[in-house]
Amino acid sequence: MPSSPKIALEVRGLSIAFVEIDGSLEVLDNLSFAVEANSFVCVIGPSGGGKSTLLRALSGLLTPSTGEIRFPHPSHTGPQTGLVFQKPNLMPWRTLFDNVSLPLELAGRPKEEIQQATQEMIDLVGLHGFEKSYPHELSGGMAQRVAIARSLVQDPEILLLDEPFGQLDALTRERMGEELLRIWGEKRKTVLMVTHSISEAIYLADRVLVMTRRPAQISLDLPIPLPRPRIEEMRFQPEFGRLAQVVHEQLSQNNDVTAMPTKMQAGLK
Amino acid sequence: MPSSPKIALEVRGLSIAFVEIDGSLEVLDNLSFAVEANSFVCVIGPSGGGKSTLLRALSGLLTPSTGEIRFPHPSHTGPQTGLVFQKPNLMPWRTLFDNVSLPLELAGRPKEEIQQATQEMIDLVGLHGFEKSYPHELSGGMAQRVAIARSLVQDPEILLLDEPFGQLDALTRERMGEELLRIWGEKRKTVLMVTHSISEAIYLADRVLVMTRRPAQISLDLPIPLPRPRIEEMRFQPEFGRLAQVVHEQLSQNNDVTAMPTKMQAGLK
Amino acid sequence: QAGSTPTTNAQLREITINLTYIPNVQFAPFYVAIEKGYFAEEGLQVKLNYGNEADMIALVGSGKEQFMVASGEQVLMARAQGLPVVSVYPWYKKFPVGVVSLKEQNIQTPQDLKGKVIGLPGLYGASYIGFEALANYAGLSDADYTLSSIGFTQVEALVSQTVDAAVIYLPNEPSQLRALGYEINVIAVSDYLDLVGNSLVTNEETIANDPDLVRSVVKAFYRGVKAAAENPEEAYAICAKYVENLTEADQAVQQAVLAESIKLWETDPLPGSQQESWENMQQVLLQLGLMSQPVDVQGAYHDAFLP
Amino acid sequence: MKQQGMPTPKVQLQRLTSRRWVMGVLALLFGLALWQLVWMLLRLPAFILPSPSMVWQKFLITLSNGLLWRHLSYTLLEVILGLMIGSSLAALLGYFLSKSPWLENFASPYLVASQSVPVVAIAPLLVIWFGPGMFSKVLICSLTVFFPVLINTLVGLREVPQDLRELMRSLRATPAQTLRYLELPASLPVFLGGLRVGATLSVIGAIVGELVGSDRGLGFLINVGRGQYDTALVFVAVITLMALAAALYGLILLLESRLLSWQTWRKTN
Amino acid sequence: MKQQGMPTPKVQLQRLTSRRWVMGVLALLFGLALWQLVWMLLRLPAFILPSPSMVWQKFLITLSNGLLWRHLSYTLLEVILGLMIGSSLAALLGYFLSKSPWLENFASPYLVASQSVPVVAIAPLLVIWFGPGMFSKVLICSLTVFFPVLINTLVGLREVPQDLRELMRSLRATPAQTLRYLELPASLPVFLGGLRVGATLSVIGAIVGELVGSDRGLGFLINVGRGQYDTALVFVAVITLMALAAALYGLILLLESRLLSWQTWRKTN
Ligand SMILES: Nc1ncnc2c1ncn2[C@@H]1O[C@H](COP(=O)(O)OP(=O)(O)OP(=O)(O)O)[C@@H](O)[C@H]1O
Ligand SMILES: Nc1ncnc2c1ncn2[C@@H]1O[C@H](COP(=O)(O)OP(=O)(O)OP(=O)(O)O)[C@@H](O)[C@H]1O
Ligand SMILES: [Mg+2]
Ligand SMILES: [Mg+2]
Repeated sequence: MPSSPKIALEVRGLSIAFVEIDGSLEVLDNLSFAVEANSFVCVIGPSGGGKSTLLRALSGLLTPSTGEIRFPHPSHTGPQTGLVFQKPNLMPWRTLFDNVSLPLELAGRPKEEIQQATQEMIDLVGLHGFEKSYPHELSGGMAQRVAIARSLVQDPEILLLDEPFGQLDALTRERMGEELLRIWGEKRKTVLMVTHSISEAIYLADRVLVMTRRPAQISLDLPIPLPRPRIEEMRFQPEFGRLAQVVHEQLSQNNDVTAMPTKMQAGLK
Repeated sequence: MPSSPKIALEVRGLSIAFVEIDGSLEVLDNLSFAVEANSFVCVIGPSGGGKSTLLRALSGLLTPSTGEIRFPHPSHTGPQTGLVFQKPNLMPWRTLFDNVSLPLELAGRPKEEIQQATQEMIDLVGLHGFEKSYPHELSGGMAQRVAIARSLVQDPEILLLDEPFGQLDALTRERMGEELLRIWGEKRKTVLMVTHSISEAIYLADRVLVMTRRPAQISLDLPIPLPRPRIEEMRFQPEFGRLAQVVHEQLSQNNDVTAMPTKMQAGLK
Repeated sequence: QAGSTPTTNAQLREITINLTYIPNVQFAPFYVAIEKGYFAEEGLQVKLNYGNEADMIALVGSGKEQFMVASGEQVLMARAQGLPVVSVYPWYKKFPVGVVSLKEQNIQTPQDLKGKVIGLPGLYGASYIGFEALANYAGLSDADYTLSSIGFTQVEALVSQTVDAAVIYLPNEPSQLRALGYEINVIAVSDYLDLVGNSLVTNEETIANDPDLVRSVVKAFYRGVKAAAENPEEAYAICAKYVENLTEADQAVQQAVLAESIKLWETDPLPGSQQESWENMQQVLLQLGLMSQPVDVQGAYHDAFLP
Repeated sequence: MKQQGMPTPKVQLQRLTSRRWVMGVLALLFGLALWQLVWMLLRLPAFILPSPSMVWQKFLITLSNGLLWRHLSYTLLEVILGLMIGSSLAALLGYFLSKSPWLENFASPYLVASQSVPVVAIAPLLVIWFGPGMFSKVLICSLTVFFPVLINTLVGLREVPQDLRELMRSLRATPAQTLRYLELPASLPVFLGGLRVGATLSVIGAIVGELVGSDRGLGFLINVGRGQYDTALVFVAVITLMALAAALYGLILLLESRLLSWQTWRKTN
Repeated sequence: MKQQGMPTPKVQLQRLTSRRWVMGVLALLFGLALWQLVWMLLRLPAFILPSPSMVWQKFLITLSNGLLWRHLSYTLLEVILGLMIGSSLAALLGYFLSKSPWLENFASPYLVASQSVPVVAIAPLLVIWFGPGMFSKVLICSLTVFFPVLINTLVGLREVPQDLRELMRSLRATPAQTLRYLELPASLPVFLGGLRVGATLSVIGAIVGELVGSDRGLGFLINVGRGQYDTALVFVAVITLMALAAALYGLILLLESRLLSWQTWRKTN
């Protein structure tokens, strides 16, 4: 529910290309969009389309080939963006607890605060009892939840989530989505989340951005006018189905049905 | 469509526990089931429940604490099982092509055969044009497709797939599912696949096994009586919805809704 | 403990004398002179320092150090390279290098070395020069024998028959071989030609600027040599204070080493340096190509400080 | 094909350590027996090969008259100082070189050149320049330790996973924090490998320094023994220095198993 | 914060290599200038510090009369043989030790002990046992190379990712295949680090062997120069051996950048 016209994040003419041996691979092509503060935006698009690349650019890990990324109203407390990578990216030598507490340690918070905030997040993602486990002792979904907890614990203004629920079972996934909505609602964060689930996108977001195949552009910018708080039943309302239909069709159009996207066809010059 | 009573894989009283500093973590608890040859079985269950552990045991990477795993009628050509790990597990020093061809190289196949079979699989998963890319140059979904191609290229009798489509967008996911069905149908393989998507499980499988939380047992063994070949429209038939409903309910029952599964509650002695 | 004097007189002038290798009974005169206070009587407090001969020559030659013990050929070669080192006391009357072999080899004269495998530490230094001089004197050429560089392992090489004969330092290896019960033949280079042995060496700068100091050092050292030669038992006892582990080592061998060393020393009366042996030495060095230009050998020694 | 995650890290650590001790003692006894046998069979003269009992007697004598301890303690001090100075300088330089390829390219010719000159060849010079006291020995020792530690620091830092570097960057870690929280733990295994080599070499460094010009230390004792044809003394000195090196090596192994305890699972397979 | 994946590995490789050359030459010139400066300022006597031009002249003389080449070629042969033998034995032993912790525990006391005795101290013994010819030098050289390569082989093999080991097991790779396809490439970076140290040390080994007892080789040349107070000759020999070591080191770096070209992306960040 976009409630404020304040812009948290603005992307203008963003292009990113990777130089390769046999040419250059254009991944993002003149992308422009803005994200309002405190809004929840989902990004959906084909595999290998450039979603992760976009998120990495937004969090400053890649510099754009052209174009710019702006945070018009940066607050001066706390980090600007927090990124959940597509892989869990845990440190194998740290226990689950220490992996979650890492951002707080880096921020130099007092010990008790670290202890308490970390434990809270671990409980939130349902990993109580595994605090002392090392990453190699965790299941795929557990590792992913650790990564989510780690990004939440640092309390950033803008959350960038790259398919955070990809390895979770349906129920845990729904529950994590609810938790995310709750935190977003309580702490008034701005969320930009990549997901492959159309229904998840519609259920969670104020707005869904559908990306085309590489070189990626935004082919659809769909506001989700469902009221908040969202409840399970909405999934079965006709409006929800209609929205899902729109996204699905757009995706199918982008994704030429007769052929899988290949490098030759897409973006390699 | 189970057509033959021949058993490809039999699990009897399988228990697996991990010894930890503060006790032992029972993951699989006296599991018994059999998989008929040439059938397609999906396994569904909560995160951290023991699905990957089961698959690792089936492919011989873990020895059971108790119980046994049998392959009653092993053929003597080709490998018995082929496992797609939950992580892509690619070799960073090999190109995409060489990662896919690895099993054939290990099997000592002639060069032309390797070349041809590998290229075929790469095209199948839609990665044509990326043969020379290194794993770090691939997106999450692309890496996962490489892993799928690698498991298919070795043409094993029993395919063990651990959430192979977790990082793929909806459309690619559907297409990969179709390809899998096609290969399974053509080559008469036995498939045991872990998935988190209820509809995917029902759409693909002859049988869906629903696992409980840790220590995992099979709480539901649901035959899927939908006819083959499966087509898109079936997803919207009432029978499909009913089956989905059954699985969903079973999962919800297993997964106590009021609390996330924690180690203390489950399996830690 | 090694290297300090017993007296604590604050008036004493501190000097360093550089010896080669490590503390050893062969340096007995220095220990005796220190213990008996000969240096102190000259107003000197001596610190003994041990190290590599070539490095020490460089230090003395460049004026960074003042006194050392060095072999004659080193003095000449150093002077040929422009290092102004000077021998001020010809301590050894004989060149201390020889060729040792087990009796059964029946090597009695240099001519017997024909066709033999001869071990030596390396193709450099006093042993190499001494041997080449001997072979040359005996009319042998390089083709007549095989040289084998074996480092300082002559005893082991002889006993294990890796070599037929070995070039050695006269007081050392023969004493040990005898103590081990081997019957040996020794050919001393000095039996055939006169070369310059070990001397007390200083540099021209010290001679010019501080002749009194040189005189005092030579005097005290000379007294030490004499005292040690006259009373080997006492000298040996004194050595025990300076030479680590001496009391635990094989006494017979060590005493023999001292006795053999004393035989090489120039004691009473001091004849001074022999120009002939210096000339001989230069001749050998030129022949071996170790020096390209002859030097004025008279500059290499300075007998004015002898008592 | 053993049960993974089993047994617990802690239990296993103890077991490994104690087994290591037992094997070490066994190896020692075996070596002694062999020595005695060779001595009895070959009947070599004592100055070439003394019997174990002769060496043992010499050991007792030198122990009781303080000779051994005086020289050992001197060498020990040199080794410890040299090891500490050499390895910390190497680690420091390695860190800065790894940050600046420019600097590395400029410095490496000097580094290699400086390391290719054998210490025996320059030790006399060092003794001349810095005196025959402890300083020159510590210097030689540090020089010996320097190179292997430097190279392994460089390699270890290069092997730090790029994904985790990105994580640290996304968390806006300072270079110091990246060092402490990521680079240090991630490069530790390889660094400790370099330290193992360094520790062994440091003993060599000290001994060589002493052999060349010193009136104290185990190297000097070897010289004394050789000069006086006291082979038993040489053996005592050599065995003592071997024990010294073995003790240092063992210490680093202990440190390794402490610091890398999270890695113990690797050994269970 | 640089563009990742850019520029291409190949282009970059060339650029890195050529930049390395330039920097190396610059470093050399810088060193020469410094030397000349020191010489002009301090006006030390030639036997302590000859001027570059004096050394150059000596170099030309020894080059034209064949002296230098005769000794260099001898040392070169020793070094190459020693390096090859020592490092391949070390790699072999390292491989077997890493497979058997039992063996490692038994062997390591001997290994450490054998490596802690300085070569200078045992070189005379080796000369006695194996004659003063090339064999004993090659042996000394191999011994010097052995330890760093061994340790880095052990560390490198331990660092092989466990996930990939499981992959190989699931593909039923034989031990030889695991070695060739996984262990070799995965441990290569650390192994090559050991080889870098080993190559540098091998030169030292050969020189020490020659210093102790030989009538050929650069070490012998140093002895000759020192014995004749011909410091320019010593400088020629020392510089030649430095160049030899630097050439070997450079060769291994080249090998490294070839074999690890897939890693070049690491350097772009
Ligand atoms: N470091 C890199 N070097 C070269 N190419 C890269 C690099 N990173 C990504 N790419 C390419 O950029 C394209 C987009 O990748 P990206 O990871 O952004 O896709 P994605 O939309 O996140 O896909 P997925 O849903 O599969 O994760 C891919 O074709 C990939 O091959
Ligand atoms: N090597 C190990 N050591 C100790 N515990 C382990 C190990 N591997 C897995 N576990 C534990 O076993 C349990 C089951 O893990 P498993 O990976 O089988 O779950 P899963 O069903 O695949 O979950 P997900 O859907 O999240 O991948 C988890 O609680 C995990 O912590
Ligand atoms: Mg992605
Ligand atoms: Mg799993």
